[in-house]
Amino acid sequence: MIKRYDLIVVGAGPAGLSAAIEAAKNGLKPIVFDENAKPGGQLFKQIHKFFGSKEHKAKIRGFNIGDELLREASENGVEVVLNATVIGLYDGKEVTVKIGEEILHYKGDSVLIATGASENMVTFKGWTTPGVIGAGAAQTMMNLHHIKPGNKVLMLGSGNVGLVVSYQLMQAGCEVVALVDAAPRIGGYGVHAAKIARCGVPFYLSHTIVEVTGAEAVNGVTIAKLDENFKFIEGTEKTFEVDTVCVAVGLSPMSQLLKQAGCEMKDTPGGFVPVCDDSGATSIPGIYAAGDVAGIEEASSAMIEGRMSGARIANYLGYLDEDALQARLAELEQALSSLRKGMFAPENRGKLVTKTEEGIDTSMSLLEKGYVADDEIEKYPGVTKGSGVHPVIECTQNIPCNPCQDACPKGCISIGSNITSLPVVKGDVACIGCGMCVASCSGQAIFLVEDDIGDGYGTVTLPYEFLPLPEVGQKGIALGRDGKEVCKAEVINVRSSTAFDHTHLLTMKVSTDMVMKARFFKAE
Amino acid sequence: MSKMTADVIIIGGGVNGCATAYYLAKQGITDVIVLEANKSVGHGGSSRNGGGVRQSGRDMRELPYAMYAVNNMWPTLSEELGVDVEYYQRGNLRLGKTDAHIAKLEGMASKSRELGLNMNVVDAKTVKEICPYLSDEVIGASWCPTDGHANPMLTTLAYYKRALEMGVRFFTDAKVKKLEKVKGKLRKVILESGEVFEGETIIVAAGYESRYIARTVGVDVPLFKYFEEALVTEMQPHMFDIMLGTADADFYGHQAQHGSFVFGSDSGLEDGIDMDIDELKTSSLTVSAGCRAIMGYIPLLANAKIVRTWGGWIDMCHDGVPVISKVDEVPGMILACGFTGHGFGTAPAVGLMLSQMVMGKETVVDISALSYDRFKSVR
Amino acid sequence: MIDIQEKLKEIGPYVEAADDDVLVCRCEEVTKGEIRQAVHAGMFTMEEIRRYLRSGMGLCQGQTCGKLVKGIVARELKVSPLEIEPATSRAPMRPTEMRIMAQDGGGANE
Amino acid sequence: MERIQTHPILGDSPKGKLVSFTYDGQVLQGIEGEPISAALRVAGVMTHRYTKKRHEPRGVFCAIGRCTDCVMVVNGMPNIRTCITPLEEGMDVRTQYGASDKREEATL
Repeated sequence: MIKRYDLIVVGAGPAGLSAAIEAAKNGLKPIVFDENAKPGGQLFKQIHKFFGSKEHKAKIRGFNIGDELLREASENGVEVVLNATVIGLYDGKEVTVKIGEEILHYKGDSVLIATGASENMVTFKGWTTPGVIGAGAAQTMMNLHHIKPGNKVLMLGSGNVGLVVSYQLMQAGCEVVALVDAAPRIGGYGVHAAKIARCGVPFYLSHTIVEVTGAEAVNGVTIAKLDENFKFIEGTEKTFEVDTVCVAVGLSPMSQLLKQAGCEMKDTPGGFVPVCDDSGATSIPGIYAAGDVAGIEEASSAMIEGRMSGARIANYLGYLDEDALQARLAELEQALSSLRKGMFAPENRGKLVTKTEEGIDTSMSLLEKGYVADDEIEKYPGVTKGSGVHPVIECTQNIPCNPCQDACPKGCISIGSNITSLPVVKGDVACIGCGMCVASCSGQAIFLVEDDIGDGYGTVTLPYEFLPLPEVGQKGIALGRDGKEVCKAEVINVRSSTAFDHTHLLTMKVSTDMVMKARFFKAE
Repeated sequence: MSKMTADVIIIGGGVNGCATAYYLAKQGITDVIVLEANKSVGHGGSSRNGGGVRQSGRDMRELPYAMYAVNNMWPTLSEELGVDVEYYQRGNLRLGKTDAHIAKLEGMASKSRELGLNMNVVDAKTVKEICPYLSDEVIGASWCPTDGHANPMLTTLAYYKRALEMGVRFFTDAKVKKLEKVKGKLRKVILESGEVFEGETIIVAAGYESRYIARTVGVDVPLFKYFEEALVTEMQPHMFDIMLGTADADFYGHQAQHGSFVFGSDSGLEDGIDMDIDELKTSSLTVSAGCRAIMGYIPLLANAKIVRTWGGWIDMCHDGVPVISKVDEVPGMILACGFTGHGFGTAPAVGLMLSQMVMGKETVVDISALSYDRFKSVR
Repeated sequence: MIDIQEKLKEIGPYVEAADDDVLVCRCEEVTKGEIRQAVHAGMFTMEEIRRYLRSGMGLCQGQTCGKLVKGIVARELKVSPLEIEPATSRAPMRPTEMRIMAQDGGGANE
Repeated sequence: MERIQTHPILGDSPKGKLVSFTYDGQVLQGIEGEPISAALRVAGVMTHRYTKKRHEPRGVFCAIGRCTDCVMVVNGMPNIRTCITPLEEGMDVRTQYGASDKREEATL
């Protein structure tokens, strides 16, 4: 007998698990298959804090969100089968699954495909040389298998993946020699770029790889500047000695199962996706798609999309009435639409947004070099001056994120009801220097500054997520936003707390005139 | 757009259509148009078959031209077309595991020998000498040393490419809706999209869909459609170059030049398939059934990984051999359909003969037995 | 309807490029130049390119090169990549051993 | 490349059981259950195979079993994706040439 389930979910990532949980909460009996030995999809490789608001699990690290989802799935009776590779989706909503040494046939009254995405690639001379890897491969090696992908790495791609993985490479102890992108502007969040730039990683926009060298393994890479027609400009070549080149040039939906099943598909600039409605219903009744497979977005969106599909499927199979479905969808829709707001909203993809919602000029230095220039930073509402310790929020792009506003026990920070607004520091409220805001900022863009502690010195408190953790009394160099040496610095306080979730608060003493410039500490 | 009239219009950009176009052009007739319904040339059975270039086991009505192709055309085809079509003439073993199998193979072999084909039944020991990788359960096989295999995708595209180079015009995404006669002679080809082509001679070589097209001028061929599947493995170390089949007909195939193994197989449930001709969906059962069959004869392939499966429609003719003939009551029409799943290996000969028919020449082999009007009631 | 001869005239002859030697399909080792030449030989669809060159037919089944090949074909044909239909998707989604594939109980689990 | 002993976010890396395996006959050690490719990378092995046509070296590329560039001959079986195949005690891992562990295969 073929095994039959209310709902078969393919892929135990954020979308698939969320859908199964939502369906199970409505009384369905879902089964989730995943080809990997561990569930959670890419969440377990994502060690950074998520953006968004509370409902999007903001400021929680990806792998912890993964753990939460798994717990919720098991509490709700979702059956998750691992090392189970779905190899085909056939007529009659039948899937064939390779489990162990056999092929099992399952039929679902509904099937949800949540297979996620795979990495895009670009070709260049030497791109097949061992040592050229996908950014996902780097993440897998360092965050799942605990090995360094390489010692000296060049990253190609300045989207969020390229930026986040570059930072993770540094956290894993690798040196990132450069971040390169053929585009003229950084594609990902400015805050992600800024936290790499201040560590001294140079950005090369409008550049790409000419050649990777090395007969048996990578030993170097040459990049060059591109003209408007994306042709190399002679004489602009730069060569780096590296053992690893990491490629992060976007993702494509892994929609093969949907195509095999005969779902109507459409080709979009973002990849080959099923034609489906807001809750993921494809052209074949009972077959749904959620998460990256239906269009590339962040994991936070995938989780909401999954919930929407789960509710929709519960309605399709008669477990949830229409009114209840609509109410639930409306709630989820709102959460989803808030994530799709701001400068990085789908409709702004590829566009240059020249002003913030507040009417402030976008920092071109941030878009082209990875950091806001010293003379631009004071334009933003989170950057204020004050006597005594106070937060300096270097958040300059409208992105859907607001944990900082809840983090301050004194209510110093305000974003308001529009989640993409830039945070404002209220001048009339006294900062107690607790640092909760610093640790809560997923973009690591909040600093505590005290201009004058006497003797011509001030302090800067910054988020620090590297090892070894500097010790109090340690002397070193303060680096500016551009990663260049600013002045001498001495660590005067290091705070760690469970509440900070592995973000340490490092306070360094610098000369008073440098408190608005020094943003990173480098031990001598 | 180039003009839409031609001396010859070929409906169907499969291996037979492309080969015909090529042989016409080679003989100087370049005012030829090929209409392919799909966006890709060779979308149908021409790219979906197992690549057998086989004479053994053929009906006596088609064996002569199958042999003509093997003797006179296949060995030089790659050179002629300028594309390596991966032709290997290393023989065909049809394997038997039971006495009944051997008896069946004996019958086939003796019939073929009568027509001059070198085909014998060999014992288990000889089978092992020819192919040491086979199961000990094999007790004998028929052996035709002059059979072989080629790459059907490359062969089809090679004919296409050469015909293009010689000036033949190809139109893809050009699905024929109907044919029309003008003054008693077949003349017009009207597409679903409305375009009208006109030709002196119109060849219908469109697989099963030939039936729908021919019907529009009152000609019906007793075809039925049958869905069959195939699979291919990852690249494997080189094992053998022969073509394999079984008396039980549970699989057939070969190791391609690339190293992968290509096998056709079935689940036994094909008769019950209810699927539209435009759909090409594989079944969830066939690939597994195929693997069991293959491993029953070549146990060493147990660890070879399947990378892809596919299926295709076969234009089965009522009596198992194709219709390759002019249509007397529709002057200007030539039918070439009903190849019944074994049309690839004969395509060079069929293409050549169709070109000869167009030119009013005698065909290299007499094929009058393949006439469209041979079907008679039996009671 | 696509008039192949007309389209071939429109796109002009194949012209050698500096990066023709760069591999595109890693599994089957197909170069950019081979793909570009195939287009000029009349292979306009992903299906034809695959069949003619084997790109995307190897172990990974085009998961790495599919989009790249599409881009090259589109550029050669002077159309948007969105106009080039991706290659088909076929089971099994991952390479699967025959011995495992054979163990499906004929479709009757348990 | 080396193992990450302690990670600023993930903490101490789990201590697994050390097992021995052979790489082209040479005895190496790795952690039981980690991908074969991880153990090889730690040992400095970057080249997993040489391609059939151009005889070029290949190694790990996607690390999740998709691209199949990291295949090797494992326990006599070719085309094993080492990035997703767990390491076991006593495994025989060999460089793959073309489709086999014989160097000639890549030059045929």
